[in-house]
Amino acid sequence: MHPPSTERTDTVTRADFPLLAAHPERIYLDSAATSQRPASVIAAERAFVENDYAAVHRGASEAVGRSTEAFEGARERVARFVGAQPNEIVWAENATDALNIVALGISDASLGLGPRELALKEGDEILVTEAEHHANLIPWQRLAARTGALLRWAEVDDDGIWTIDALRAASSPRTRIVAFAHVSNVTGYIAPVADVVALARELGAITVLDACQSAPHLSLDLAGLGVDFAAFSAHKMLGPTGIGVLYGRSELLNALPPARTGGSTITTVTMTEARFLPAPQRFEAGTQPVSQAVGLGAAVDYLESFGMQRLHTREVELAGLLTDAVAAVPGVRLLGPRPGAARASLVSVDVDGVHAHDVGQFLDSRGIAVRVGHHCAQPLHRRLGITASTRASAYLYSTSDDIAAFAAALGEVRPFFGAGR
Amino acid sequence: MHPPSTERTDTVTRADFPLLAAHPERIYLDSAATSQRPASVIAAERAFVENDYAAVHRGASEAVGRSTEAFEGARERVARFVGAQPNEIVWAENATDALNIVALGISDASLGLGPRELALKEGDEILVTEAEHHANLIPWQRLAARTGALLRWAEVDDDGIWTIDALRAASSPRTRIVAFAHVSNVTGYIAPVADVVALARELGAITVLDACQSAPHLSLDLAGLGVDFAAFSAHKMLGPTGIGVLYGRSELLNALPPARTGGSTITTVTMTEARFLPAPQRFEAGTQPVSQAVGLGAAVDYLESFGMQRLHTREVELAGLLTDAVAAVPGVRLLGPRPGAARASLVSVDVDGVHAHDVGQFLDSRGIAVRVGHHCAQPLHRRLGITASTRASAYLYSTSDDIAAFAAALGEVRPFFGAGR
Amino acid sequence: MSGGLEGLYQEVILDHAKRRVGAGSVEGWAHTHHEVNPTCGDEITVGAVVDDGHVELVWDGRGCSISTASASAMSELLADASPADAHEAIDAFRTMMRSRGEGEPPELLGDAEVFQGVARYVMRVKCAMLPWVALEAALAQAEAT
Amino acid sequence: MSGGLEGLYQEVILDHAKRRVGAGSVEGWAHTHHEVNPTCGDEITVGAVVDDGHVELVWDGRGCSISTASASAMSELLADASPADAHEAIDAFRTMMRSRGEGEPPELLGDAEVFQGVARYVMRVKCAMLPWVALEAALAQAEAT
Ligand SMILES: Cc1ncc(COP(=O)(O)O)c(C=O)c1O
Ligand SMILES: Cc1ncc(COP(=O)(O)O)c(C=O)c1O
Repeated sequence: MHPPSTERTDTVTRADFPLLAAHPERIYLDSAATSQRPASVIAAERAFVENDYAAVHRGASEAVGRSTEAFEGARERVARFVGAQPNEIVWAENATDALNIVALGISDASLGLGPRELALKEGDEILVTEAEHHANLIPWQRLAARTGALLRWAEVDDDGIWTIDALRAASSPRTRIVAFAHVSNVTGYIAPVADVVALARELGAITVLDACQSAPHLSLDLAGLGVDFAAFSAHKMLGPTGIGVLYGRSELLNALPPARTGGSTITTVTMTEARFLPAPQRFEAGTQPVSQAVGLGAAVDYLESFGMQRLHTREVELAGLLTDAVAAVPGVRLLGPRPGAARASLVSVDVDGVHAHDVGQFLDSRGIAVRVGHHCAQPLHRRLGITASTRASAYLYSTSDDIAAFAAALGEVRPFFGAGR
Repeated sequence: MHPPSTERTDTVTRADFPLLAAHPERIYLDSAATSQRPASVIAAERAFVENDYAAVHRGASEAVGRSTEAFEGARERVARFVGAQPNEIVWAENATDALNIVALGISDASLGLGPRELALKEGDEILVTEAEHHANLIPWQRLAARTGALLRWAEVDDDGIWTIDALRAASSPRTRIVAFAHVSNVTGYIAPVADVVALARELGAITVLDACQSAPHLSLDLAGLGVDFAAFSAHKMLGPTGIGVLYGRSELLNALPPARTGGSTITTVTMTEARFLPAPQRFEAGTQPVSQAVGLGAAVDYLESFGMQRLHTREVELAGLLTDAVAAVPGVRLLGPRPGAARASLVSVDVDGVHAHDVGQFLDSRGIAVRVGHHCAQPLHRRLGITASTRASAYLYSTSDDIAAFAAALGEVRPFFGAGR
Repeated sequence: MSGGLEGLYQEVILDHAKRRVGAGSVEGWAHTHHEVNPTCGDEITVGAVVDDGHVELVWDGRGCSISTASASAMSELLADASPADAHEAIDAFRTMMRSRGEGEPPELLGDAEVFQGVARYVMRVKCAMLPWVALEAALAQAEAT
Repeated sequence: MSGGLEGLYQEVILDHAKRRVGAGSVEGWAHTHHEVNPTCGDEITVGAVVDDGHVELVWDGRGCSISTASASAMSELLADASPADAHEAIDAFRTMMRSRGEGEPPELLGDAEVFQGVARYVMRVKCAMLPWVALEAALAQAEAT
């Protein structure tokens, strides 16, 4: 049997998570992919479905009223959680969908289906970084292909890190959109958001923040950061799958044409024309992920009652343990910021002589769930000279024993596969 | 207190539905908007989240394997349920999203981002009906606006019904797409699918079936029907919100470019280009509604174990009771097929002298949930000379007492509001 | 629950819905504003002018008894009011509609105070607000000229 | 669970992953096919010709030990096989990989029978299949000419 004892020394919240509580032997270090749901989130969704479920915004009944209030209440809580107004919060299927709503809306504006000031012309530029997740890269490639705009990118260094200087070097007076991840899901690098926003303002460009790896971990103030759009997913912040969030500054959000259209987005429809409601409704076509919104609201409550400041302190600690664990094993290369530098509570590594899939399989045999692959960031991996890496990522339910078990197992990987013999 | 006793005479399945079981006084006649979830669906989702939850398709671990199998297993069950192959089933946010995937994909093809045979040119025609739900109307209006194609439509008669002749009259040799609802969510009219498919083939046009109101109620054989695309939502067929289904004939689905792009849809990504996987993965960008898929799988199991043939027989009965209930009340106009003609188990009515909102409020005070408004079909209502109607819709948990209560309350509406005095 | 229903559809409301005070054609009115309730497609257009420090108004539209009665009660209350009084009434009405039916309705609303019963029905608040929102916009136009 | 791990990474597999039988450049080969494993970005290209009723093949690529060993074992097994035998082996391998590790592995697979242990790991089946799928496509090209 595998070594880690199922007793943990600094279990703060593990008991709140039914999956982790029911499976004490499991070591879950894959929260950057998707997080576990606490009992309170599962219960909130269930209570809603069993007591108050009815179509939202549609009809006159009391049940519809209760459903609608639960749904809109969740929007208010999410808005407050990220420093936004409720009408700046749009429900999407996931963060990927949220980013596509922006890209496809600008595409429609460029075809004349929206305001001129949002349109891209041939030769305009979209600026991203070489470290982006595919979700914040391919939609911009496609937008460029649709409009004749050009995609530019800040290059990363040998550690996979980009700087504001690299971003500036890739910018031009024709830069119209700057899209970047707040926190890299591969390197854990934290972007200099204020500098990027300042650069974008100088260029007159719109900023789009991929907040997938920051919203779950940092106390966000989107209005304060001054970004124009931001996207994140519930399933990475203790909430359910099936719901993501697009934030947009009210003015821009109301200018953006809805690319996905349908019921509940309109004021008046004739056979030839539709008039759209203001944001957020204009983007919320069809029946929304209603019980999932209620679940996300409960996730936000859980995070707030834990305390985002306390979470941050805890994660700095966990990040330190993770980098220490990696540094202790010979033949393992840490991607991203050097140990000691600021990083999110995750590490991605390349194990010399052993493919990431084999590393992951070995760790799995020790009960440790990590993520292996390119983590939807092929260009970054290619730049780092590898096709895949192994990522361990922690969250508030992670314990120092989890990371100790990871360290121990990582040390056995190369011997097992006979690497470096 | 309101009259209906909480004992029901033909309760077959009401006990399986926690909301209905916990609230015996509630009369839920709004299933065409959204259905209630049986305990087995809620339990399946919960068991998955509490035992097997991990990122799907991403990583090497056993947990990922179990998650992926549950997720793909749901796809297989849904495919079998509607007479399709698993790789012809794409998960979407809802049916509206599924219809938009088709419209936006054709839009991209028209811009040169997909195969020529799917492209629309200026002057090409898209054919719909005047009875469509906004979800199957506005996406085509926008596609027309993007490409210079023209939107044509089959007109309805004074009952709100269109015929194959009306559709043919509105068609032309330039018709490239024919999009229509299998069952109208307002009138309950059942479309002559075979005739429409034959017409579309004659014209060389693609068929898009809005199956929102048929998938939950009829035994579907999409391959047998011969439509090219179809869309439906889980939340109308006992499943969760947050997930819908796009069906596409394998050949066409693989030709359609994905308008929404991101992680998990690709084989190779560079900074300048992305290559997409075959369907269905090419359309499933980002983290999918995983637990919702598992819930939908359980909903399909529930429907199959009830028996779709038995359901149909039951619904013919319920439809008869509903039309009888309406016919018994003076000053109430039934929209759609005449009593006795085939219809889904729903009725929409216009109450002379009382606005639908007021009708709905009155019924709500009697514990009866119906839907009031334009039901996302403004053009149809306008054609019928009204802005809104009141709809009562039944499903397998509906009982004859529910409908008797509806009939009784409907009879009190005009007297209460002093209409026709 | 019937008690609830009668609290919502008070005699005054059903009566106003029939009387339709102030209803008429907006044709020729310089300042009009059109509002739609997206869930039911109900529409109202309010026309307003300010003449010699007094508001004149008219409305046209179709809707449920709540929105029709609300337009009627609003017209009765504000015919000949000063623009300042009209704004004060609009604000008071909005505050009352957000009250969920709690507290005392403001006296300055006259008959329109009966709409406090509507505030308990979240899905109907929009119906009652519709004419007031349209008036607010029409009035803003009238005052801007 | 370690038992499971050793069942997956049997000596024969780790050995093949090192030996890389049949690895080489595909340059100049008339019929090649390229396959990618989308989750990890692993790639393999297989080149094939049919000469005098015998299959010749080569492969190039990078990947995990499972896919590399699978390519190596495949090359050892099928060097000089007839096209018919190659197809039979590909089919047998696919069937085995779908078996979830149950039943007896087919004898005709030789060393490659050890991959039956992989069939129990759903997420790794794709790794083991990758070279066989690429060979199937390259062979189809070679036979079509
Ligand atoms: C006929 C029809 N089409 C489309 C839809 C849209 O479905 P959804 O809101 O689940 O996207 C509905 C339901 O509202 C419908 O009844
Ligand atoms: C940085 C980053 N961006 C985007 C995404 C996409 O999120 P989702 O899959 O929830 O759409 C992820 C997670 O996979 C991510 O880590």
